[in-house]
Amino acid sequence: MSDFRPTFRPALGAKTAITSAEVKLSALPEGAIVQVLAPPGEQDVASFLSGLGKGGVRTFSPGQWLIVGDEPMTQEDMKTLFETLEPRATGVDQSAGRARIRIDGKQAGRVLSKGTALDLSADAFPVGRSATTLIGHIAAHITRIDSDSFELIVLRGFAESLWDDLTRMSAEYR
Amino acid sequence: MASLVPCPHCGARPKEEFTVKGAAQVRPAPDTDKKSWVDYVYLRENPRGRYEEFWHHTSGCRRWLVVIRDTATHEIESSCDAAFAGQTDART
Amino acid sequence: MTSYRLATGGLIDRQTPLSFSFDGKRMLGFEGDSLASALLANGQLLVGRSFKYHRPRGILTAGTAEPNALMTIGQGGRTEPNTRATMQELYQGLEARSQSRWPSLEFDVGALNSLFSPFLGAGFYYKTFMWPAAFWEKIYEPFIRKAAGLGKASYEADPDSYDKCWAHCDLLVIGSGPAGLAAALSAGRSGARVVLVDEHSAAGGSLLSETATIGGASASQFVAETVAELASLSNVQILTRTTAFGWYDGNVFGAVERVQKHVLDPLPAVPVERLWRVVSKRAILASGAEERPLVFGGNDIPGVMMATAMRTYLNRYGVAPGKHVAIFTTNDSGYALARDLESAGVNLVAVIDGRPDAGFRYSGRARVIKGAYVSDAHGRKALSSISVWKNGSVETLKADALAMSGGFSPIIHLACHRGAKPVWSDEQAGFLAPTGLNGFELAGAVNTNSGIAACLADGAARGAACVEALGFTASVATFATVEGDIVAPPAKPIWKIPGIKGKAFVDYQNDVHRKDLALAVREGYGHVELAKRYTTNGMATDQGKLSNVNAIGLLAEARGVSPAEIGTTTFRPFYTPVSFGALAGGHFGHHFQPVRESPLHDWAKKQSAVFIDTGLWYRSSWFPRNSETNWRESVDREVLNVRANAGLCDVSTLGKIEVCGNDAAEFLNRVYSNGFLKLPIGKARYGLMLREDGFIYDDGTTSRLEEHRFFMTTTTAYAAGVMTHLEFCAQALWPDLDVRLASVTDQWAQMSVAGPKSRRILQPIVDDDISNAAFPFLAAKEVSLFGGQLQGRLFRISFSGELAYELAVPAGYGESVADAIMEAGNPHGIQPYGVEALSVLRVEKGHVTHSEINGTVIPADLGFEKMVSQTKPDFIGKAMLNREGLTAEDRPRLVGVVPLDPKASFRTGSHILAKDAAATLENDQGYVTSIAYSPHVGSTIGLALVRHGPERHGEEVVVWNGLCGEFTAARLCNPVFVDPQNEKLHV
Amino acid sequence: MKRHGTNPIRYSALSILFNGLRGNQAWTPAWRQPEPKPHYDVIIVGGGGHGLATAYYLAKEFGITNVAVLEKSYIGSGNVGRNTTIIRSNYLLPGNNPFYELSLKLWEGLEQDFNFNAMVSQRGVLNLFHSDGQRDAYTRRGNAMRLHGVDADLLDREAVRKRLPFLDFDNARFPIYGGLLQKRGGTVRHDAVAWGYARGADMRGVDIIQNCEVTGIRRENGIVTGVETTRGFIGCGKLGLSAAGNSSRVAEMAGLKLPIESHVLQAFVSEGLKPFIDCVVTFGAGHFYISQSDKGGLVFGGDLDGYNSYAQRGNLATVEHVAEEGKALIPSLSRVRMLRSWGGIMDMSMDGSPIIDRTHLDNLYLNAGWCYGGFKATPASGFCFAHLLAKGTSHDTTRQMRLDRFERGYLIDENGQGAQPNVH
Repeated sequence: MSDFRPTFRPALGAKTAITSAEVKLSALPEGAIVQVLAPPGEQDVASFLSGLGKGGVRTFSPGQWLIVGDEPMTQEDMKTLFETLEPRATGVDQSAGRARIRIDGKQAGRVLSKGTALDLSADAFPVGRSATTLIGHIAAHITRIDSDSFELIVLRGFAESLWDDLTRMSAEYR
Repeated sequence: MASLVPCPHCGARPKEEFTVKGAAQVRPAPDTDKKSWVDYVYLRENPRGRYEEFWHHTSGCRRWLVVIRDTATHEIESSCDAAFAGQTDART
Repeated sequence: MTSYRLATGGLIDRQTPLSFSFDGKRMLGFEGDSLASALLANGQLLVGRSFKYHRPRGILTAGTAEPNALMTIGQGGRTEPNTRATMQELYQGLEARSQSRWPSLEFDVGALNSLFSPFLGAGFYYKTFMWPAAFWEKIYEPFIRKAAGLGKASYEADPDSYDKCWAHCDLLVIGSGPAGLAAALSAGRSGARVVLVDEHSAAGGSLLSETATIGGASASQFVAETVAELASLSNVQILTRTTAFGWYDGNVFGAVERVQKHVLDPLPAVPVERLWRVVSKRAILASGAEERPLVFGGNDIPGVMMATAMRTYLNRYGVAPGKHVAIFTTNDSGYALARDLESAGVNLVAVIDGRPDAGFRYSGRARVIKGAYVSDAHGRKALSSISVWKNGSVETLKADALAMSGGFSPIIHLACHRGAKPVWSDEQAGFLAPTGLNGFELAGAVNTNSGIAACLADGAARGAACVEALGFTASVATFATVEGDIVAPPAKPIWKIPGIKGKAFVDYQNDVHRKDLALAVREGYGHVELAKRYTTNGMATDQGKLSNVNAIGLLAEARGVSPAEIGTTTFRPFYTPVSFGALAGGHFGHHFQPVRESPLHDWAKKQSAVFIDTGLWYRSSWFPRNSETNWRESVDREVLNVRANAGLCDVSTLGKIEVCGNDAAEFLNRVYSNGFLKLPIGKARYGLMLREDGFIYDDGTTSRLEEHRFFMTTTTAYAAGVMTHLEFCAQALWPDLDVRLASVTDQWAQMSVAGPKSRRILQPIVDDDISNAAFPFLAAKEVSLFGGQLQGRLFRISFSGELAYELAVPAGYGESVADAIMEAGNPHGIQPYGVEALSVLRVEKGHVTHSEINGTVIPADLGFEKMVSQTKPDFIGKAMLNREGLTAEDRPRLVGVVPLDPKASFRTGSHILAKDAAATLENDQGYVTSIAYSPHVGSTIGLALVRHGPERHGEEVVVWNGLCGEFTAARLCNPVFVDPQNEKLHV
Repeated sequence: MKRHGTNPIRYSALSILFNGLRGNQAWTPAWRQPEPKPHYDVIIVGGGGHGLATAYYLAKEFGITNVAVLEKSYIGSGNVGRNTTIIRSNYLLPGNNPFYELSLKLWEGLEQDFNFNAMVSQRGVLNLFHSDGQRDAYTRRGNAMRLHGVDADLLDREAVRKRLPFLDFDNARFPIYGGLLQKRGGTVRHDAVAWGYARGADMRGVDIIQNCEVTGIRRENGIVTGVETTRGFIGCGKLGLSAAGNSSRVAEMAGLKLPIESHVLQAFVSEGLKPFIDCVVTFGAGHFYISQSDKGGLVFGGDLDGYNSYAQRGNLATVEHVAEEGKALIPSLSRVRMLRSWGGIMDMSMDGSPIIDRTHLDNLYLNAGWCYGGFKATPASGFCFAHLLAKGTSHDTTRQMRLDRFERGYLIDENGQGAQPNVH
């Protein structure tokens, strides 16, 4: 079967961006997502991870981070990264386990506020801040990537439902 | 304040992001007598007033917390990560 | 002799007429009208019938407390019963229908009940309808139910959309009357985040009904200017048509915004209602005060109205209540109405002031009768005259409208939602909010202020104080002088009016009159809560907004105590009723809960799978082929094919958890009842997880991929629970262990390839050697696929009892790999199989699932004694396992069941009785936990939990399903129906 | 019958007619307001449904009339006054099933028995199921009921649709597969139960003492001698605790720690409607259940809020969840409005089943752990607790409801949820 070429199917592959003047919803490429887990008490992991330059570093949970990139990582790169992380942390490949959605626009925060109890005002949730929260009934990881732009990371199995919910929640601004 | 639970890691979050387990008791040592184990598994102080309980931030950081809450007023006195519950400076 | 629209005046837009109907009658109103004002403008005094006596009722209020003017509006799935006409904005095409009357509002047969009223007093139904016993359900109750109830709800689904939103602010201001506006202004100017909500269609509250001026501008002009300033501030959000209905823990308020309840055809993309959860650091309640009715005979006759309501209809809507109006008041506020009526040119018959020493300087033309009471109002469907009682003599005055004002009760509802009790004040003649409400302040009339100037000042001061407490620099907003302000000091309430002849109502909607309350006291139901429950006072749709204080006053008089001693019933959400639709938001119908899809969902779809709900997941149930006419045919084929050739089943929904860290093995050793410390790298082991009480929680296989990296699988149903449990163990029980947990359920598409030909199918795909020697039963490792193009994880584990593998690949490649396996397997006869076939295969093999692991079984019940380590010092559940009840001989234990007649069958949930035993609970031996039609055995087979089960193999029993009238002779047997020696696993 | 208490008017249509014609001035109190006596043979702590029923049956069935019921507030101020009024006996386990069936049988003759119309209405209780697994579980339950002679019927989807065509059969996230119907289940006017038992007990000589809070339990030599109360010390021969959500607090006064947590359960009523739904229906894809009162309000509820609480009020998130479930089950509820919500304090036991048993003290008896099933149990709970108090031995139907069953491992866990009260 070495002539067989396995093909990749993104979770939100069939979704085309929904765009209006006030809010835009788009599926981000399924590149690489690495969950990094440090042992209890390990210090300065975040800056160590940023220093690796392997992608955006998002805080995930105490002692845990996500390294996020638009480009897929090869098996070798992934292995090398995992080895680099040890012993300060352990890596777990979540590239296929999570889907990413981007929401932009003047009403992006308002749309998300229909689902999350996070205070998304710029003071309370500045650019670069991440949090995991419920959006409606679905848990998702939110990062403010710009003043009117958010990145959502959600379990792959829920991605389509979350997309549908966001579509509904943004309908009145289209 | 059982509408919003102050997570020491995430800030105030709504109750539906959490799972409540109940009394934050200390698990007996494995060789402790049966009575202590029955106490641990089945008996509860169930006070009207100050209560230490385990809450899990299930849809957030997924950390287990020890929340000190009043069962009569629902006011939350403090919360801290369960892993550091023994340390006095861990409370928020 | 009726209400009518004045030629001028009001805040309505007379250029925009709106056509609407009431009980089919066409009417005209104007933009800016409420349904109630438009009805009054059309002379429609009679708007409803009361609950018990079906008395004719008219519009009593101009706000949320309206007990009488409840109507049904809308059609089909938009039908809304019990809509308060006073709160419903008029729109073009509105169709309103009256309720609780038959055959018509004008002629209602139910009104006959009035004749029997001496026998229908409070709680009469508790004393009768008991004989003959059978008559209650067959005759009395159906009749009562038919007669009871208000509007009729539709059975059609609601076509409209709803949603929810969170808001965060420094200060929430509830109510936009003078106090609320002023508070929002002080706070808003400081830069604090302010949310101002008001339940009415426009901000302004009582100011919109005022004739006073502020700095020379009309009150409504003042409102417009203030609202414009607030709207210009980016830190202020104004939500009109928004009712704050509840104050919850943590200063979270629930509010509902009626976004499109004032239009005939709502825009589909916009919700009709929006639920707000407002998280506020501080809040100000500026809800005003509710005017109290006076309890005199016939106080419910259409034409009798609250004085402030009459003033609102007059000033805001340009509607006169009648041609000859009387006012009955116990306080100065009645004179504001007197003044406004006269200046609008309405004939004022008299002001009857209950206070003998009333000192208000009234300069109008009308006769003022001091120290007098209206003892009775007269008329049937409309007021015709009133009896005025003074010092024992009665005078009759002709009047077609009567305003009443029994004083004001602060609207403290929300302030009491978190358990604090209201406090009676003799001085204020009302119940006041308790003090010391954490972060919740009162301002304006609810804070016992009277008059516009006082309310403005109080609101401005409190708004500033609230945000200053939060660290903002605020100055107290100031306002120009108010002209024409009427300050009404609280008057001594008059609960019991002398000389009453007719029925004097306390709770209008529920037809509770003063004698009912007296009866309650007489019969021992004098406690305010008992009186409420016995008489139903305060239980109507207005929740006692108008009636409670009067009822408390009457109870106090009957018991000879102060209202303070009576106290109030409990204020609870909802302040005003809230629809299911608003509270449910967008989560209804198919969106009630999210859907979770396997990465192989589309692959299964291509294979024409029939899907089934499993929790939030959709799983492929079976895969019908063209000629197959029912599911059993498909499932039998799939089962036989797995046993003969090979099948592919999507098992991606199993929970998958990566357990890492230096203490991962020790951790697993503590969370499983069997040993895991010595599991070699490259091996999988079946594990049993107990609860701390000793009962089995979940099972699954865990593989050691590296020294400190394990890959755990859980059942689909318990995946989330197991993860939470493991986190508890790691974080709360043993934080000293270095164990790190990552849920990877969604990362992997996992396929079971099962059947004697599975190795032949997989070997060409897997680069590594998967021969029995190189990759024996329970082997587990990372493998390379398609000549190194892809990495996956391969496990030699089997649920079916056949030679089998589970292959996990990154989810995005799942479909492609499944296609490749199907293609590679085609020559070997591979077919997809679903969870139904999987279930048959596992029942044939005697494998358990949560059908057996039902929360009441321990390892020994399922023959897993050996999976309970006797040597480990500790594991979850160990301590509780040796209790008497868990070691008892007669616990139900796992056994197989087969029908004696292979053509016979039985169902899961049937019970097991010994042969010839009577069908009693005492003779119950156990129950069938799973069944399957086994093509291998050629009959239905089952698993059951039966007392002494393992000792009873071969015994004939009855599988008893009395529920379906099925009684099947059967035999207990070994629960493993296929390959009991497990030879197939090791080929 | 010898009357010790009041000699009240017997309630009937005739008495209503007679009194109505005389201006309703002659009605007498339904129960007395006695001063506490220094000593009673039996004191019951808790003037709720169970406590009042216990007193009633002690007097009526076991001839023990020197009894006081002590209530800290007004009678019926606890869960009997704030529940969703459902009665049923659709229980699975032999430790529960005969007891709840006894209760249902007592409901069936109750009103004539205590001469008070509590509007016992056997409108049927229908438990819906939404998966094969749930159907199997209900089949097992229905068969357990049938084995004990309890009525149970398994309805398929079409039979449910015929009965309740307005449920969501078209667009449901979790389609309805069918339901288990108990026709004899139904609803009762809850407050009237407390009043009926109170009146019945009072007329047989029982002292119902309101505004009397127990503050201590006096013990000497391993037995209880009486209780300290806000109205002074009252001595007793036997003490029965029937304090529902406050059980732990009262038991603690006797040095007893219970396998109970107190949780808040919300319930709701809608605005009054013309007849909308004629039976009790439970939603199997959630915790929602609904019925309609004789007055027209839809009465419904959902799951526990989830945390220990002694505050009789609930959380908005739970309210929203209840609304979602309600609309998921009955789409046309969307425009029906909720009028009022309230919270009851549930004595949630560690296996979800009640305790009626003796305690470590010889003359102290416990009736607790009713979870959210206490209302339907009221008659049998009263009867069996009275039996235990009078005879010192358990009634046949409560033999397994022992306090030591947790320690001994004989749990009565209907749902198999284990020692986690908030998920029972």
